[in-house]
Amino acid sequence: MKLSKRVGPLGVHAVLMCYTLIALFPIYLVIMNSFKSKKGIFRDPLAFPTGTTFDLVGFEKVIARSSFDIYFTNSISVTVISLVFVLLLGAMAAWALAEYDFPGSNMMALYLAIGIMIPIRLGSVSLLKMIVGMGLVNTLTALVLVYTAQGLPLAIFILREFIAQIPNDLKEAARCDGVSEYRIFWSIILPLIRPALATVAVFTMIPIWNDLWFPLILAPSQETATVTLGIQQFIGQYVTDWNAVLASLTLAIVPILILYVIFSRQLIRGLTSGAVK
Amino acid sequence: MADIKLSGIKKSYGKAEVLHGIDIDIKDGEFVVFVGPSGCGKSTLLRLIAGLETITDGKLEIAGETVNDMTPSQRKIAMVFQSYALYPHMTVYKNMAFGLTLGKKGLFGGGENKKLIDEKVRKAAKSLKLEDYLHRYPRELSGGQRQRVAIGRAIVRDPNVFLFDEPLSNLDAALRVNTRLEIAKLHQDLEATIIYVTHDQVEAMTLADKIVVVNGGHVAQCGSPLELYHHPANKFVAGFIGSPSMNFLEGTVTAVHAGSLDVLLDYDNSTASIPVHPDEAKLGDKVTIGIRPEHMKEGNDQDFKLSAKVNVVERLGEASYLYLENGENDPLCVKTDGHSTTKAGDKVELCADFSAVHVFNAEGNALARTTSDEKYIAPKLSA
Amino acid sequence: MADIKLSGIKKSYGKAEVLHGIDIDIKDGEFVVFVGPSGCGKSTLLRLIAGLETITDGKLEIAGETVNDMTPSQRKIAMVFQSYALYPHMTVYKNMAFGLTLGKKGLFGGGENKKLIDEKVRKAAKSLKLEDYLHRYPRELSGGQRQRVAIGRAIVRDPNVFLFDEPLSNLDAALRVNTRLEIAKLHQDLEATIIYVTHDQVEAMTLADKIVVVNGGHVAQCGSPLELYHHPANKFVAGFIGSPSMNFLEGTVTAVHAGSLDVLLDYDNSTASIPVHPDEAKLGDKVTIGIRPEHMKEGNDQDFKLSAKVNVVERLGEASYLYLENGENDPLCVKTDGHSTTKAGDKVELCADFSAVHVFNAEGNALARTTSDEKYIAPKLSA
Amino acid sequence: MALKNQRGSFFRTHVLVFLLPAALIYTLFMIIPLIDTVRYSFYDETAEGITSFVGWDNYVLILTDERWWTDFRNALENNFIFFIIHMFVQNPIGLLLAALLSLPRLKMANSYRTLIFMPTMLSVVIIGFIWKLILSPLWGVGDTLVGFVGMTDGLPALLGEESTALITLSFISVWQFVGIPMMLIYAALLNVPDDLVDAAIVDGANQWTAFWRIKLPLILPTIAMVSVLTFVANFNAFDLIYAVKGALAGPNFETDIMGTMFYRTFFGYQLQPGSATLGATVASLMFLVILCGVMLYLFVIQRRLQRYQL
Amino acid sequence: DELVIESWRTDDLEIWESQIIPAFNKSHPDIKVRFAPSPPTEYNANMNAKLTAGTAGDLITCKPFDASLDLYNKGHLTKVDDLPGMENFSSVAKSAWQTDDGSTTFCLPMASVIHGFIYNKEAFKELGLEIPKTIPEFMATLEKIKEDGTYIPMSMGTADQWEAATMGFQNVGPNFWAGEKGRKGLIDGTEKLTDPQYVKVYEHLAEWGPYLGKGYKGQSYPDSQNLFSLGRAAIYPAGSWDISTFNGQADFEFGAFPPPVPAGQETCYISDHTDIGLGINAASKNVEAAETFLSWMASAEAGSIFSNALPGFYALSKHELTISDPVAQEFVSWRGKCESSIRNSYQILSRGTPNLENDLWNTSVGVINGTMTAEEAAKKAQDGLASWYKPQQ
Ligand SMILES: Nc1ncnc2c1ncn2[C@@H]1O[C@H](COP(=O)(O)OP(=O)(O)OP(=O)(O)O)[C@@H](O)[C@H]1O
Ligand SMILES: Nc1ncnc2c1ncn2[C@@H]1O[C@H](COP(=O)(O)OP(=O)(O)OP(=O)(O)O)[C@@H](O)[C@H]1O
Ligand SMILES: [Mg+2]
Ligand SMILES: [Mg+2]
Repeated sequence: MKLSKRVGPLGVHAVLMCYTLIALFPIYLVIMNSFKSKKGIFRDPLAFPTGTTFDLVGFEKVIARSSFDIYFTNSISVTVISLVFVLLLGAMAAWALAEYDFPGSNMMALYLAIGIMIPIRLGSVSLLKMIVGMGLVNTLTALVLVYTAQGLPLAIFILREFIAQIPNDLKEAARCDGVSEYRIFWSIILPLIRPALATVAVFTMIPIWNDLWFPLILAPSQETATVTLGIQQFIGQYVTDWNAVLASLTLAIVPILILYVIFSRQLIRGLTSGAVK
Repeated sequence: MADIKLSGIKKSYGKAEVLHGIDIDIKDGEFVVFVGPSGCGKSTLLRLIAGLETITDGKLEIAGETVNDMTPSQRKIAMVFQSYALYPHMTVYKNMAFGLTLGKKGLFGGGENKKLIDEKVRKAAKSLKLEDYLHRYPRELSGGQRQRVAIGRAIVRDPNVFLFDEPLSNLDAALRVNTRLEIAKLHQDLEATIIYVTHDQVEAMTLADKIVVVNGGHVAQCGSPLELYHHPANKFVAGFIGSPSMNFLEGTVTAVHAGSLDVLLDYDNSTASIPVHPDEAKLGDKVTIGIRPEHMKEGNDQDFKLSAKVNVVERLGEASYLYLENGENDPLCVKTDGHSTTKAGDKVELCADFSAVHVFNAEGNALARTTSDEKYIAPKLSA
Repeated sequence: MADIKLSGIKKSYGKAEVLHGIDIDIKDGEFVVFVGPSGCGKSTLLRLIAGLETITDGKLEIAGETVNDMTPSQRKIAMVFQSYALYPHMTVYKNMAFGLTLGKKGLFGGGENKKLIDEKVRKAAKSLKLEDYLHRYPRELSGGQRQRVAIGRAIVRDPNVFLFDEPLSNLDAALRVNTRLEIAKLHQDLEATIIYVTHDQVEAMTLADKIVVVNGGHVAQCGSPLELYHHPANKFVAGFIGSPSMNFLEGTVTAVHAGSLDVLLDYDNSTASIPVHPDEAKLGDKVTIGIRPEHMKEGNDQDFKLSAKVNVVERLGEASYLYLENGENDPLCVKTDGHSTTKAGDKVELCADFSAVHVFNAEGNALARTTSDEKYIAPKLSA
Repeated sequence: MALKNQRGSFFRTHVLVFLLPAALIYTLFMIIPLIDTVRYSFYDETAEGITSFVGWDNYVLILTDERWWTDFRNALENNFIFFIIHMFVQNPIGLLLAALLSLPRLKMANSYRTLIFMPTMLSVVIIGFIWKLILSPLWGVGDTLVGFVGMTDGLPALLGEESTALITLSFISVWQFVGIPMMLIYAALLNVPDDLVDAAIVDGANQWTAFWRIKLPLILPTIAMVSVLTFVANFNAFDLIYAVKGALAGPNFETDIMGTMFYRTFFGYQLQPGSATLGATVASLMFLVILCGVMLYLFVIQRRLQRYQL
Repeated sequence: DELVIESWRTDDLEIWESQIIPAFNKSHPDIKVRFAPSPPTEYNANMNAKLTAGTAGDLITCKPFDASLDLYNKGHLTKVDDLPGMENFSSVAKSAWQTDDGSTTFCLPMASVIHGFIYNKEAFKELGLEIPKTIPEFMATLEKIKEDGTYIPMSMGTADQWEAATMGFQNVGPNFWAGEKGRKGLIDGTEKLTDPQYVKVYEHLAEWGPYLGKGYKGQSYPDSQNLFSLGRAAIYPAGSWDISTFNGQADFEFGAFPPPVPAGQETCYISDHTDIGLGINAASKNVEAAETFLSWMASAEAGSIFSNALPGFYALSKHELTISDPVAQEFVSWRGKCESSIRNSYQILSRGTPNLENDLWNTSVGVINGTMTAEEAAKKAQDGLASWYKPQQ
């Protein structure tokens, strides 16, 4: 026990540092090697790019050969619009379920929670038929609709917990003041659950940004391709050209990590102000 | 204009009845305080009046109109919550203006015009000395300031009735005294009807025109503060009002005289002859005798006498409390002045004036006294 | 055996120094209370003594041994937390036994033997009347019972020093009085050293052998309760001890006599000649005069006189508070007896004995009085 | 909580307004396709695309036909192994990391947390590719790394051997997703009041005992919830194995799990044509398995675990 | 409107864009064409989904046999019998995209691929090796390379499974089962996979294991390609389509030799597999333009451009092909020396579950990795086939 007290903080940092290395090493390896020449990649994969091995040929190829600008625009539009819908509609439904005790409210909550357990992918074929029927194939709208449906259950589940924790007094004070339910939601509830919204945003964003499946079957056209789809096709094309492969992986990794770092502060605040139950 | 009349108000949550028929009359401009132990239904009653809960049974009238089915805003009431319920993401100004920005015209816009709102908010802020804080957020305010913002939010709406639910319980002692005075002044200035829930003795005694003591969903007694202090209708009220609590001594009626009862006290087997209406009790009845700590004093120059051993002495400077040996029961408490030299372990002689001795029958109801005790009927505060 | 000596204790969180060098001597068996406004560092000080925080600078000795680097359990202290910190997943029994099962022998077993533990727990439970609750979980207990479990957990460990951090602040008024008495009794029975943090006046006055008033990380004064009440060393302590607070009146020294000062009061432009050591002030000095509400009375039969208009009267039954007009400043408060007929708006004459009048210089330090005021030096409670 | 004023239609309208958009999109784009899938499992499809109702035939086929059943059982078993590894590697590591991160006054806790969560953010396609590269015998990164720790014969073909492929893939998945249990448990640990730990320390515990005997029992409900989420996620898993091993989940179906089997059956693979109806049957069976797990949690485990008022 | 071509040939994107489409546009400037490949692993699923949904491109690249037949049966592909240019194809070439009775053709045969071995000429020179003609010679060559240790004898991995079956089993197999004779024999049930000629293929494959690179079990197809193109391996069991990859990446000279025959066997057989067809999406809105394009693809001009732009893919039309790439020329020259056949699992035999193709993948990997004996492998494949294929029961 005495020993552990002395070694304590150092040991803790050693363990955490060690795991952080394990978590980051593969990512680091890919990003670092994407800046090397082919010889550099194969001769000494662990070395940092040097004057002789530094080479941007991978990026040049990727950027010349594929429309990364379009992919990014598409991915960002789809992700952001879906996020807005998931957060807004999810919060609205969560508020209704948390606040109003209408007949069947528990059944409704259960119904909305089923979606957490089943991947929407199982319904792909009928989904596709439906999207075709609506004439939405090869549009980003189709993706947004599907992603919204896919993100809602978890969003509602988490947000409901948070909304239930907002002191009753706040809502009642507003009701005493004659404020409408809509405005209570918009002006009081939404601002107060911001940390929770950030949490949900992160959890929703990951699968949307990274999804390969639905872009592939619902909107595979060149104009509507997302980054992940673009990367996947690109990797398929240049599977033996490691410069290009590593460069495209890097291009796919870096933006999402930047987005994540922006959200991460909010994320833990959200998680800790009332655990996700 | 804003008299409030509760007739047979009942409230159930599911099968549990929480309020069992409450009748109270509140006159326009009156300051009414609801007191009672935790869980007795004070908040529920207040929320029924506010319209935040539906009334299960009975009739609630405000200004002569039955309001059972009206929304809170239609009732023209304003409520100040124990937690203040300030919107944490809005500045003080917005907190106060929030309820006003909304008229009947639209969802998000409309309502009263901006200038008018601004005027109202600034006026209220001025009267509450909040002008310098209008652009702060609640988290940047002290407890007392938050309290004032909550009141300000109520004032700007110019309601007929103010409802307060334990508004001071989150404040520290010093601030509490100040804010209490401010609320008293507010009542004077606004001339509005105020209903105020608290479990603090001092607040209730000092603020109220009328105190309603609630116990287990019933009204235990209703009257002016001094009426309750001097003439508690039952043992519950007697024990609840006054701090430290009234001392209770069990006893048995050993003789019934014209104008008084002889009671044999279990405490020291002494007999006291107490001037109460004798026809309300008969020989052999168990009764309880009550005397407030501040009405007993060391010595034996008054009618009611007791001798006891002192267990603990607490010295507060201005006064000292003596706690007397009382077997298994809660110790008896006597308040003496700060210079008393009595020590723990001392035997003391105590006495009290008969006019300060209360007698309760086995059901806990007070027996009417025969002595004149006019000296206790102090003039009612006009403020 | 368990004297505690703090010498020059400092504590910084990062760059912010919270305690600026605290020196306190605590004798074995003494009951010491730390009081002070919120945020002054009381809890921090307690946690330093407990060993829950590291001491930035200075020396802490317990029973003659420097313990700066010892773990809490090595210091043989026990602590009762404001939140009680009962382990919610353990029964009362387990809560109390937890500390005993943690011996040096192993992770999960070891420690003292089971029978011994059982004996200790049951003994403590008996003395705290918790025997019937041993198999309940904390959530199934009332506030007062939880409080007792927390104390029980401390007792079974048989520590040299008990530390209490605002143990009563979560209890309601009635329970508070009872538990306060129990803690006093506990101290009597255990004869252990107790350090107790509170911000409640009454608790501090009634429980302490010695009160340490902390203000902004410094010790403002340290002494017996009555010493602090009657001889506050400075304006801070004077205002902090006693409720309602001492009234302060600003004034200027207009004459220096042998054995007294003439002070011109801003309040009513009257001059009073107050018996304090004159060499501590000179002509023209700004001074503050302090008188406690309970030391003023209606009439003019004492040395120090004042006349004023009554703004508010609060009647508590046993006593009434008169609040006097005081311009922009906080109103002056006078405590009179419950039968006073004074009404708001009345003009009243007030007076006080010189021995109850305090004078503070511009730095807030009290000037020594020349009158004998032995009558205030009441015998110290032996308990 | 409670509908405070039951004033008839007024209140119902806004409940509808709040609830309807979400419920509609969800029903339309999630529930109806899923129900359609279940419906499909009762039909048969001929080469010409004509469907006919066949009752339970598809289920009978999958559960009794020797080849189908072998495949299905194999996938189910592999899936359980996949889950068990997550349960007993991912969650304990997550717990350990969370416990360390929640130590009082730990410096840089936020940075660690952010960094360790990073792999979770990346697409499985990318993760799969990265690990394929690292474990590729061609590149030799793996060999060099194990060389550092003294294994001079280099790394065996972890993804190629029947005995190690599934376990390797499970560990890759663990590596990627360890951030999620870590975050959830971390949040729960932060909700344990500091006072409790302080009290234990005063009682003579050290950080280690305080963790085992105070914090851990208090966060058991969260751990149970993390476990059931792991279960659901693992039985839905597909992407990683597909990205690394393709839909045939080689070698010799050693990495086949429910998700890849569903994919193969539904969409076909290489020369094998897909069958929407049999695929739907596999999907419905997957759903059933997941449902059983969730029910077990809801009705057995969750009931036993008390969520203590902290 | 743009004409969209669906394909799994992601590798070919550049060549389509820079050579084939511009050539087409010279004669048809008004028809815009876009080549839109998707990854080969997802191609079937993707096409199924897109065709069902009606989002597929106008021209669909057809896999041979059942996959495309299935699409035709479901009405996703149109008949192309009457298309001008179809007369340029032999019935053998068309057989991969016809209904079972041969009455209807639904894809234009575009290209075949030939299996064989590519070798590093410099390495062979360095080690003084001759091109092996028979299997014993082949094994001896491998042994020599291994002994020398400079090069990995042969670059192939089993991680992707199909590589073992396609580059291994189907590459050397025809020499054992006598090409078309064996293939037909399996279909009509006169031969079984447990017959010695098939077991021998497995036995031969099992001998490969020791000569593959370290960690070959984890080696994927791109790894194999890289290993060879980086000059680290001496022999590469190939499909002719690999030529263009190596042309772009290898900085040494390489050549090709046909699959070695068993000792003493005179006739050689090669797998000249009809691999790529092109059909018209029945739901296309540009049928006319699509037909124009298909007809053009059937022309001699297109065939020559195609075969030269993508060395290793050989147009199937009857026109005379002049191929400039020496290695590609080497491959196609075997057509004259050996008997051609196609992969034996592709026609009809992969129609049921378990399908033979997948079983061959599995079993080939099994014997190479040493987890199955040749007999077990043969039995497993036979049992699988017999479980649903009547003529084999
Ligand atoms: N929403 C509810 N559902 C069920 N019972 C309730 C509800 N709200 C209050 N109660 C019950 O009604 C009774 C009265 O509660 P109320 O809040 O009015 O007490 P109170 O007098 O305000 O107590 P306190 O002084 O503690 O605030 C309590 O027994 C409480 O448990
Ligand atoms: N962990 C910490 N980090 C930084 N500052 C701290 C920390 N703990 C306490 N402080 C600061 O130290 C000062 C003293 O805090 P402490 O808790 O001792 O006050 P207190 O006297 O107990 O107040 P209260 O009566 O409100 O409990 C405060 O200003 C507080 O903000
Ligand atoms: Mg209440
Ligand atoms: Mg504190």
